[in-house]
Parts: sequence; structure tokens; C-alpha cells
Amino acid sequence: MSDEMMDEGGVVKKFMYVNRKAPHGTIYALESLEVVLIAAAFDQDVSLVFVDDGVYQLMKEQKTDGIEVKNFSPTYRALEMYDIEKLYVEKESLDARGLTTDDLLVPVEVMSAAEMADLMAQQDVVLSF
Amino acid sequence: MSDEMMDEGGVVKKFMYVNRKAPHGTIYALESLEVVLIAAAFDQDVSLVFVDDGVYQLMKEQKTDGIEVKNFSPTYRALEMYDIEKLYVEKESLDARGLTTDDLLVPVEVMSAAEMADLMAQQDVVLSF
Amino acid sequence: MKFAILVNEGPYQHQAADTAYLFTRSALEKGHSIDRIFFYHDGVNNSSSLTEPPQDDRNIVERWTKLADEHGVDLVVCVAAALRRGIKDDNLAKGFRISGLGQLIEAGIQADRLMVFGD
Amino acid sequence: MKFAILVNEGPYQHQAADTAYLFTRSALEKGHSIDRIFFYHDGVNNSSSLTEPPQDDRNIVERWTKLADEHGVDLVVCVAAALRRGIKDDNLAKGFRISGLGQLIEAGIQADRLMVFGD
Amino acid sequence: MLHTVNKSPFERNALKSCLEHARDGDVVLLIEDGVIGALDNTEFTAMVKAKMGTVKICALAPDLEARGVSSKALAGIELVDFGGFVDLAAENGPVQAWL
Amino acid sequence: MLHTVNKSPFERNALKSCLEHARDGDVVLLIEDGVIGALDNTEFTAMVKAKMGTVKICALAPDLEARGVSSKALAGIELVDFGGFVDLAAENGPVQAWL
Repeated sequence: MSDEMMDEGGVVKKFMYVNRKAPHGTIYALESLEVVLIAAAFDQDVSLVFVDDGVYQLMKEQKTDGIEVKNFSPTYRALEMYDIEKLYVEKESLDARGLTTDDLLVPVEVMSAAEMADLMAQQDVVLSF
Repeated sequence: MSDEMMDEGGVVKKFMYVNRKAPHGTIYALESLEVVLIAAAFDQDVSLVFVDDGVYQLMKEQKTDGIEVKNFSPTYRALEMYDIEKLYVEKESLDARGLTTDDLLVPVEVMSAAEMADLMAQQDVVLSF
Repeated sequence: MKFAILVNEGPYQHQAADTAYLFTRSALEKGHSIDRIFFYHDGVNNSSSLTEPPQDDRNIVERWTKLADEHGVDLVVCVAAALRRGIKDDNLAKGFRISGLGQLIEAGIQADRLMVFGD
Repeated sequence: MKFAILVNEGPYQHQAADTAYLFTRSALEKGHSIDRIFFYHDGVNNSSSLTEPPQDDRNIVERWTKLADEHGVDLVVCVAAALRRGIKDDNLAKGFRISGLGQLIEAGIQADRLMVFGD
Repeated sequence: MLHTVNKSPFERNALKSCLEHARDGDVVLLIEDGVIGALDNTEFTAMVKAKMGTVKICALAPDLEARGVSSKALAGIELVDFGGFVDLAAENGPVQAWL
Repeated sequence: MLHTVNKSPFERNALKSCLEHARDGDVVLLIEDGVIGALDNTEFTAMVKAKMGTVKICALAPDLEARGVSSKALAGIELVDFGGFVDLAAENGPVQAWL
């Protein structure tokens, strides 16, 4: 019963969600988030990573009224309540865009591309959209 | 009746089809060609331009059996029969890919990006997919 | 001024259909005319009568239907592209009609500007 | 080895559905098992019973149906994504079933490898 | 002539290709994810700035707002709403979408 | 670990991003339009070559053939068929698709 690798009868696998695309131009960011919310119910080891234009998904102050689509960005703030707490943002991606964590609407861990590569290699399942 | 700008009762406009994507990975090249074939019946002034990865659409020796999709590349050779004779390929796009007109399955006119820009500006309708 | 519109992508997956719609609405508000909106490639999926977006989201297909209804905009779905993707009279939303690619060329000839929205 | 497959794009517009199919067929030929193919985003359009490609082209939807029939592959279409895009029991091709995103996570847990095919 | 670009310069080559073909006096309008090309302090800012002398660069404000980046737009880029988009298209034919 | 890339390096940043994250001993498989990244004498050849010492780069032969570029593949890139793709996936977990 002490084994963190087991939940009730099941395996715990490392799932990584790779977000590399800007929000709103395509549906990937939104529908990726919908998978993450469902995944939370499965008690797996979930990581969300934001690389390349994926970092724009986390921008503060998104106001989508003008393009008449749903603003789903507040949902990133709710992830904590679903016990999804591993949000990683790549430093090189922020730097290339002149962004810092102050621009982001949730607390994240910033890591280098090399650290991100190590994290990716440790996963069981990598979901990209 | 001497006016080239008129066909039977109608206007002749300059239509340009801009092909910037590689074939087979997406349907744009194929469905673009389907528009061009229909357009031929309208006696408009049609130009096809191949820029960026669009130049790969014209590669010789495409063999699509292995991916089990239709090989539509021979259709470019048939364009002449439809009186579509203005095929322009951008020199910079060929150079960046290490290609020459010897690699292409139809005779084309090669032009520089600057000449291509001039040609684009002269159009009435620019169709891109 | 007369505009014609070409939509190359399906609803929801890409923003193209949204941008095309908002452009069209603004053009009409400004007194321009939109003769025809042509749906090609996955754009044909904008005409599916079976879509059911979540309650809190925009209904892209219904918006097009309303546009046809209120402003007489001609919504044309390419028959060849539609057959490939499973759009037929059976599941064609109100206000749309299925026709050939010639309608796109014709729109290009008749309009002052053809606007393309895609991926 | 057990594979699961995720398909993110619709038929014909992107090569993703073709690559996913050819990968699946090869994996089965090599004696691997494909537990489930999950269709998400525009991938749900792979299950439309109404598609009618030209005679000289491959029939992507039929190919999936045959795969389910001959190899018992579980073809699951995401219900939320399907509703947005107009896929329902009315126009669902044989061999597919509509279910929730949990089926994707489950597939990821049970398979040795999850393969993603998209744009 | 009006050019529209709807993709991020980080993701695709559309903006680069567009700017290489925009002639003096042309107008480039950045829409959808293309508005990322309108931002200051990015790796692509210099490329855009270099063209701003000869080409008018505009961005669709509702798309900047949607992505939370309105305050980061490069000075000198003209922001327009959908009505402004229509005006640009009406005033600058032909229109080419760099998809 | 196996990385798949299905887009041309001219069109998108997926190959660049993938190579920046591929670790020594990883395998990169180029498929669909991604096979353009496997070609010699292009602007991206040097970027790919620079990684070939530490990362194994493969390309899906049927996709090269479909595009008429089989004869232009860079020496040292391993060509595989769909069966080989399956083998690579079976032997190198996890698999990440750079979409």
C-alpha cells in the first residue's frame, strides 16, 4: 500500500501534454485542456508543458469578446483544484517571445530546453495536438 | 470585338493560383488543381505560381503507391491542353531547396521574388489554399 | 463594393470560419454587398446540419444560416469537396446549397474583391 | 506489443488518417495488437458514413470499418468533439462507437505505446 | 495590394514569405495567430520593423486582445477592428491571403 | 525515445523544435511532408546534419517516393517502410509526435 506507483487496482503512468500552439487560431489548446480535465479523474501522473507558441496559451488578460469565441483561459487557473499541479514552461520559448512568468496567469515551473528534453524522455505517454 | 479583355459577353480577369504547400501531406495541392481545371472553362487569364514548398508539387517521378493515395502529378502535364500555360516558379524557392527546373515535370517560367511580387500585384483575384 | 468570400477550413478546428463570418458581418454593416460565400476543402463542414456545439459556445453553422436568411447571402458548398467529406442534402443546413466549383470562379469574376480565409 | 492510436485530423484534408491507417495495418501484420484507435478534434470526421470519395481514390472511412471488422480494432469517436462537428449516431459509419475522452486516457494507460497522428 | 497573414511567424514561414513579396506601398494585415508577428521584443520584431518604412503593417485588434497581447504590440503598427479590415480590403485590391 | 515530425522545415518550426529536444541516442523519424527535412542541398540540410552524430535520423521511404525526392535524401539518413516505422515505435518508447 505504500507504493506510489499503484492506485486502487491500477497502474499510474506518466502522461505529458505538449502544448506548442497559440490559442484561438486553432482549437487544439481548448480541446487539449478538455482532455487534461478528464485525465485528472484517472489519478495518473500528469504534466503539462508549454513550448514554442504554446506559452501564449497562458497569457494573462485574454479577452475574446471581439472574436466571439469562448475564453477558456481561466480554466488554467482551475487546474490546481483538479490536482494538476505540474505546469512547465520552457525558458527558451519565453525568451524568444520577450515574455516572463509575470505575463502568465498561473504559477509555472520554468525549465530549459535540455531539462524539458529529459522530462519528455521520462514519460510513458506523450499527447500532442 | 478586337478587345482581348472581353470574351462572349463577359469580363476577362486575371486569376492567380498561389501554391505554397508540398503535395500529399495535405489536400490543398490536389483540390487547387481541381479548381484550376474548372477555371479553364471560363476563359479567364489564369496564372499558376509555385512558391516556397509549392515547388515540390511539380517534382518528377512522384510515386504514391506506398502511401496509397492518388498520384495527381501527371495532371500538371495536361494543363497545356486546357490552355493553361502560365506556370511560374520562384527562383529563390528553388535555390533554397537545391532544385532546378530539371527536377520539374513541366516547363515553367522561373522568376525572382521581386518579379513574382509584381505579378501578384497585377492580379484581380488571388486564390490561395 | 462587392465582396466574395472563400472559406477553406471547417468550423471550430480553425479560426478561419469565425474570421470570415465577422468580416462578412462588418462588410454588410458598412453597406457593402457579399454576393457569395463559397465553402471549399474542409470548409464544406461549415454546412453540416448536425453540429451541436456546447451551450456556452457560438453556433457557427446557425450563424451562416441566419446570414443567408437575413441578408440573402448565397452560401455555396463545393459538391466534390462535400462528397469526399460526407456533406450531402441529407445533412445540409438551411440556407446552404451544393454546387460546382464554377460558382467560385463566377464569384471571383463578379466580385470586386475575393477574400480567402483558411489555415 | 500493444499500441493505441490517436487521430487528430479529418480524412482527405490531411495525411494523418492515411499514415495512422498504414501504421496500424503494418503493426497488425507484424503481430502487434492495436487495442483502440481514438478519433479526436477533426479526426471525428473519419467516422462519417456519408463520405463518397471519387471512384479512383481510397475510401478512408470504409478502410477503418474493415479494420474493425477483420481485426476487432476498437474505433472510438470522442463525443464532445463529434457533437461540435456534426457526427452523431445518424451518420456514424459501421465499426465506430461514440464515447468519452476517458477512453483515450484508458487507452494510454493500457497500451505500451500511444501513437499520435495529426497536422 | 493587401496581404493577410494568419499564422504566427514562430510556427510558420507565411509572414516571412509575405514580407519578401510585399512591395513599397502595400499593406500587410496580421490576423488570427498572425498577430504574434505584431509584437515587440520577439525574435521576429526586427524582421517586421525592417519593412515598416515601406510597407504599412496593421493588426486586427480583436485578435490581439483575445491572446492577451494588446499591450505588447510594436509601436507603429496600426490596429484595426473588423470594420477597419473591411476598409483595408476595399481600398487595397487585390487581396492575397498567405495561408 | 522516438520523435516523429510530419511537416516540412520550410513551412513550420516542428523539426527545429524537435531537434532542439532530441537527446543523444534518440531517434527522429521524418514522415509525410516532414521528409523534406531529410533532403540534401537544402537550407535545412546543415541543421539536420549537425544532429546526425548523436541522434539517429530516419525517413519514411513511401513518403519520399510520393514526393519524387527519394534520390535526394541525405546520405546517412536511414530509410524505413511502414513496417520499419512500427519497429522504431516498438523499440523506442515513449513516442512524441511534433505536430
